[in-house]
Amino acid sequence: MTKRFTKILIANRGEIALRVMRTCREMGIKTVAVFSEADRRAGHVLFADEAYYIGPSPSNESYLKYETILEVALKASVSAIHPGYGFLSENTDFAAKVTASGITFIGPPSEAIRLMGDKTMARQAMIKANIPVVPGTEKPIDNTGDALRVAENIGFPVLIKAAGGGGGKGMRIVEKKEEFMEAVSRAQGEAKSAFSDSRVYIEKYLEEPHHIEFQILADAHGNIVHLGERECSIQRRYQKVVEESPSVFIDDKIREAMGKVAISVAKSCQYLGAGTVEFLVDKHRQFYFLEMNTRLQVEHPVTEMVTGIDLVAEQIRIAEGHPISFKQEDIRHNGHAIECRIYAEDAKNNFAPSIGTIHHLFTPDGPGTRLDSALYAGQQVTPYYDPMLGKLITWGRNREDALRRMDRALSEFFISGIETSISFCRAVINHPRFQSGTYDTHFYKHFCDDLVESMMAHDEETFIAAAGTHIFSETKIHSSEQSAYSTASERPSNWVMANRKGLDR
Amino acid sequence: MTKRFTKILIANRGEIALRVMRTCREMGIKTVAVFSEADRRAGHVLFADEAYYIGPSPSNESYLKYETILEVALKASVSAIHPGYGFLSENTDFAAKVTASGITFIGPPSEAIRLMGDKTMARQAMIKANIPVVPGTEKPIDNTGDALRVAENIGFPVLIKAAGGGGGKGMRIVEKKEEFMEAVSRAQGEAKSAFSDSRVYIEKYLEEPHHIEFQILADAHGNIVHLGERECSIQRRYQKVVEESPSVFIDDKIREAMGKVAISVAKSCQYLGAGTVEFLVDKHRQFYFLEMNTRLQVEHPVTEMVTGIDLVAEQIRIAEGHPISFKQEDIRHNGHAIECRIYAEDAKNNFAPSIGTIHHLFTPDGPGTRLDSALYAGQQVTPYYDPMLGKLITWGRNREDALRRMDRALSEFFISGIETSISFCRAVINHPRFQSGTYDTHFYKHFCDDLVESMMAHDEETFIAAAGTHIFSETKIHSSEQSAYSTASERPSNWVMANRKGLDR
Amino acid sequence: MRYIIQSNDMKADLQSHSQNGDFSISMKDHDIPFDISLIQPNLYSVIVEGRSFVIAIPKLAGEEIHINGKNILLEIQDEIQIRLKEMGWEESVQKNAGEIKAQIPGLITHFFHQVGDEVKQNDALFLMEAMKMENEIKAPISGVIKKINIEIGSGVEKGALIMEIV
Amino acid sequence: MRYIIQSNDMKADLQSHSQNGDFSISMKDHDIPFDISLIQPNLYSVIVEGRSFVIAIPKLAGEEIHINGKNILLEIQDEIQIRLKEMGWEESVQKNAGEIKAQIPGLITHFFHQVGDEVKQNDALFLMEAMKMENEIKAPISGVIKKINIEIGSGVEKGALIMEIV
Repeated sequence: MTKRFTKILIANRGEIALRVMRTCREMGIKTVAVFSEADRRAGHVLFADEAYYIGPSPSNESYLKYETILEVALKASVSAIHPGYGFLSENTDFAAKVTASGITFIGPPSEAIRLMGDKTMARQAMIKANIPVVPGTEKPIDNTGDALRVAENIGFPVLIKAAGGGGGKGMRIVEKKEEFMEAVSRAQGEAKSAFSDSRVYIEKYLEEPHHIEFQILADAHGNIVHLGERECSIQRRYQKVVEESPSVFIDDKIREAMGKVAISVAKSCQYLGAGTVEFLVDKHRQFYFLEMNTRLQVEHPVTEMVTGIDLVAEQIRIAEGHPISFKQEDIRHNGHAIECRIYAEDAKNNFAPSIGTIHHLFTPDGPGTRLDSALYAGQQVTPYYDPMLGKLITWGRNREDALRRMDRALSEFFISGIETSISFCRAVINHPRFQSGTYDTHFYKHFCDDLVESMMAHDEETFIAAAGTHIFSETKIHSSEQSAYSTASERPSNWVMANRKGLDR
Repeated sequence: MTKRFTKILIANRGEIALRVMRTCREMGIKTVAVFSEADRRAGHVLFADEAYYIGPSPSNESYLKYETILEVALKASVSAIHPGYGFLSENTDFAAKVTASGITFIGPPSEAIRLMGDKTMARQAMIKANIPVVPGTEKPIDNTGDALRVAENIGFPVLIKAAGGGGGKGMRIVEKKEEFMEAVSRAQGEAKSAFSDSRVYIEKYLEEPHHIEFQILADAHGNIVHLGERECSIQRRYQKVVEESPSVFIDDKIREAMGKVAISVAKSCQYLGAGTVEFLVDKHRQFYFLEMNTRLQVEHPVTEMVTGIDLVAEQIRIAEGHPISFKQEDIRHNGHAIECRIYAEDAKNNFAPSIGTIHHLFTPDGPGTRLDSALYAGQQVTPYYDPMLGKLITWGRNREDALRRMDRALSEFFISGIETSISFCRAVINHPRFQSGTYDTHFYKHFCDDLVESMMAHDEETFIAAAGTHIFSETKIHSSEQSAYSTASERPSNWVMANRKGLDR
Repeated sequence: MRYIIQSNDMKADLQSHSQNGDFSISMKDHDIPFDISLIQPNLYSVIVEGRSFVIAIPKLAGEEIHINGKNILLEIQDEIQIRLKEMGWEESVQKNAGEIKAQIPGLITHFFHQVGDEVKQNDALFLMEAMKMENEIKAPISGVIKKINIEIGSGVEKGALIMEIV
Repeated sequence: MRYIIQSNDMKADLQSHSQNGDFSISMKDHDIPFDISLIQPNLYSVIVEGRSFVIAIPKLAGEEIHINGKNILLEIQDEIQIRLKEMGWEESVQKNAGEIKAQIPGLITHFFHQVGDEVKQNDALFLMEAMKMENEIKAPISGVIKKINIEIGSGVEKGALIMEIV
């Protein structure tokens, strides 16, 4: 039996709330925004058909306060709630309570969220379902002899990780069997002094790993499809920065194998809606299940651009009880798409978050260019939430076209008043290793100095223009903002100018 | 022998100049803008790598003054000039002089421009090349007996048009032979009194005509391809308003036949570059050559959205001497695209042009949405040039999706300070005849009252919100722009409000 | 303050209230709180009974209000104007209504009438070329053409008085 | 006016000239006319020797200039500062440089040093959680930690003095 949604509450903020609302409006569904104190003037509030206040600025008093959100949903008589990503999107209690109150939760059943949210449970379930996971010990090991046996089973290189804590303390990569015993005792020693716990895990060490994920959709009629992969290996501090599809690293054969496994993962947890199965792929192109994200992913537009499929529309139709609007064999992957995440942060200053008011804003547009954001000039960027301002996505007939287009689009993206990662993204896009497609998850770690340097570079003309304009603005001679061009006679050509020489540098 | 362009001057302004520059930048080609006095702060000047003043505001003292533009091109050492559309794009002298000065003109040879620019010559050339043209007299007729013979040859209904002038005076549609003689003498009488010239043309009257055009590309290696059609029947005063591709009116068989004819037209004039062959198609799906536009067309993005091909990039590559980057059989038409032209005009007030400063600007974005414009907040719209502000294009997997997306995108397009045709476009898009696809070139004439009415409609809540906010802004009590939400305790829910009743209307 | 507000086919008789920074209007004793926030100069985010609007208030009186992609022209009578009207004193709103001025610079290409002709409201008065388009200018009121100040073929600046109808 | 302007690896010694609304700068006797037009408050379209730039000048001193998608931080010495320097009088630019203040509100989660520790410029001082991310704050100058005003785990407002290095 299918339902027909007439109004949807989006339990989220910023770009993803606006993204979901755009599709709702295209489907003739009214949209309800919720907002915290800091977000009264946020873009998602302006765009929504209805908007309700839900609490003070900190997330745990507003966007995470699901009782209030549910109360709003009931009073506003919505048919369904879309959780976006982050916040309550993977909260099993919320999903269960929404469903119990007679409102449709646009996402998988709370059991699937719970299973995939617990990494150990998920891993065990995957092993049971014959899904490849990174080989390693299930339980911490104290005995060095046991450890060696495990390591030999897994095959070198292996990674030794302290069971008692993180932060790299007690972590060791071991290349050969001969080095193993000494490495284990050292790791145990370090672990003991750091966490008062000498136990360690042994895990296969993946060389030059890639983070590649598959988008899947599952409906209530038993249909599950995958929409191909996204290559997400450009990361900084485990945060994705640039994503693309297709991945240049895998070929059609591996793609097909991974796609099948992604579908098996979804099947194994009775999945419903849109989800993402994340894999690690090593330099030998062996792939291992990493985790499943039981929600819409930040980087979903990359898949939308190459398939032409609106993932949010599919989510909504699936939640209404409809089958997926196409079959696996109908999907055509067309061209190449790249996404850059634009953060409010100062890349030159160790990526410190940047807050303030957006003074000037020029957004990129034109062929093959999409910007998912909720920005406008005059908007305040507050310290309360994730510093992502939006996502710029470009499409091209091939990777080179998409890349050149991304560089062009980034070049016309102008934000003043706060620091952003726009020029950092340009540096990434133009890095030779990104251009050639020969990168793995260590890209940022290896080339971070290159990137910062290329980001800071500017030519002499730019320096002179900046300096002159700054002096001009200080001297405030521009009282009359009249055009300087005389109507009576032609002004001397601008290009007839003295050659300039000799910049000190 | 191929060239490699390093710098291109765009001899145009506004959205099309910016459109061309975007592709240049993607191709690593520097861009040179030219600007008139009124356009010092125009969007194309801001985006360009270089910008030069070329004269006072009226076009004939700046954008049409090709000596000045050529002088700039030579001093700035550009490799090529892209003329955009309008202005000098179909000026044979300009094309010839650019070429003579050693700079590449991005467009067809001046002979092709000359031939297609002269409607009579073009018609005769097409008849010679066996291209179907609207049947009619080549020369004015004075003798009523000759007129009848011609009319019988053409077949009824026919159109009688005065040779001496236009404006509908002396124009008559004749349905049947019996009515012809009287109609001719009346038309001749009217023509005589209006223009002192009783001669008339006889032409086939096309019932419920469609304006459908084909995009073609021709390279210097003898390759000519067509990229399918654009349906451009939504017009007002012979100005296109909304365009889409594919046309719902023609089927694959007619599409193929028209595409072949379009290629023949291009062949017959030794065409080079991007061009558009326009046809009239009557209700019986008979198609007739109307004219060929020897330049990039305003509505070219519609074709780009369904084929994924960047037409400006192809123009540039062809001008560099490269072959077209694909073959006819490689072209995949994917989904449906619609374009709305946004004009600075007051649709409620007989479409009077609107000038002024853009105070607030929110542009649409998101999935399948493209805006080609050169707008920014603070920009002045001056009375000197075409009032088109830009073009909004949406893509969808099918026509319905593209249409819903267009309505959504228009709904988030917010321009204040000047009047625009945004709500007029929404009225067109939502008109039942547009929705069903059953429209012809008479659409605007027939439904113009419907459109204006639907454009003006607003609900009571909107009226109350506007009225209240206006009063609020007048009373200026908003001295403190602080958030009204208390951090200490939750404010009473916004949704707990008295029911409101009884609007007078 | 009491206001009577009209636009096209809608009319409302309402009271505005401002207190401690809160603003509301009431109609027939129903109070409607307004949650108004300035987001750019002259641009407001307004939430009324849950509905969210973006509203641009023009700088000049008589211009249209831009609200969620629609334009609304409001006629507003405040307390004083309402009382004057109730006392039978209509303001002469139509003052200068017969002065036809150029809204934009352009070229006058045709007059449909001569001085002394009687015209009805919305009759075409003249053609003006501006922004590459021909525009038909219509009579704002019915009356007699008293004066034509411009010759055919001459350009006019914005605001130039072209003709007068009395 | 004479200025010495520096940014990263570039330095220029230049004169500015304003006359009849025209603005130019000269370097080593070469005059460079500037065509500057305001397009939004604090935002300029600038054409210099044909090249077109869009330049946002920040409202606050010490903030970066935003130019064609790049940020440039300029150090500017004007005529007076140049003369003082030439006379051997350096301004004490580094005043208060050892006061570490919170740039944004956040939560202090870890200190790497104690009062009395010697630190070098760019040594990590403490971790601060803000905008859901952990930020490492580095020493702006070398010196000795004189004071730590905040306890681990406590939230700080923007501008709060966290520690002092002398």
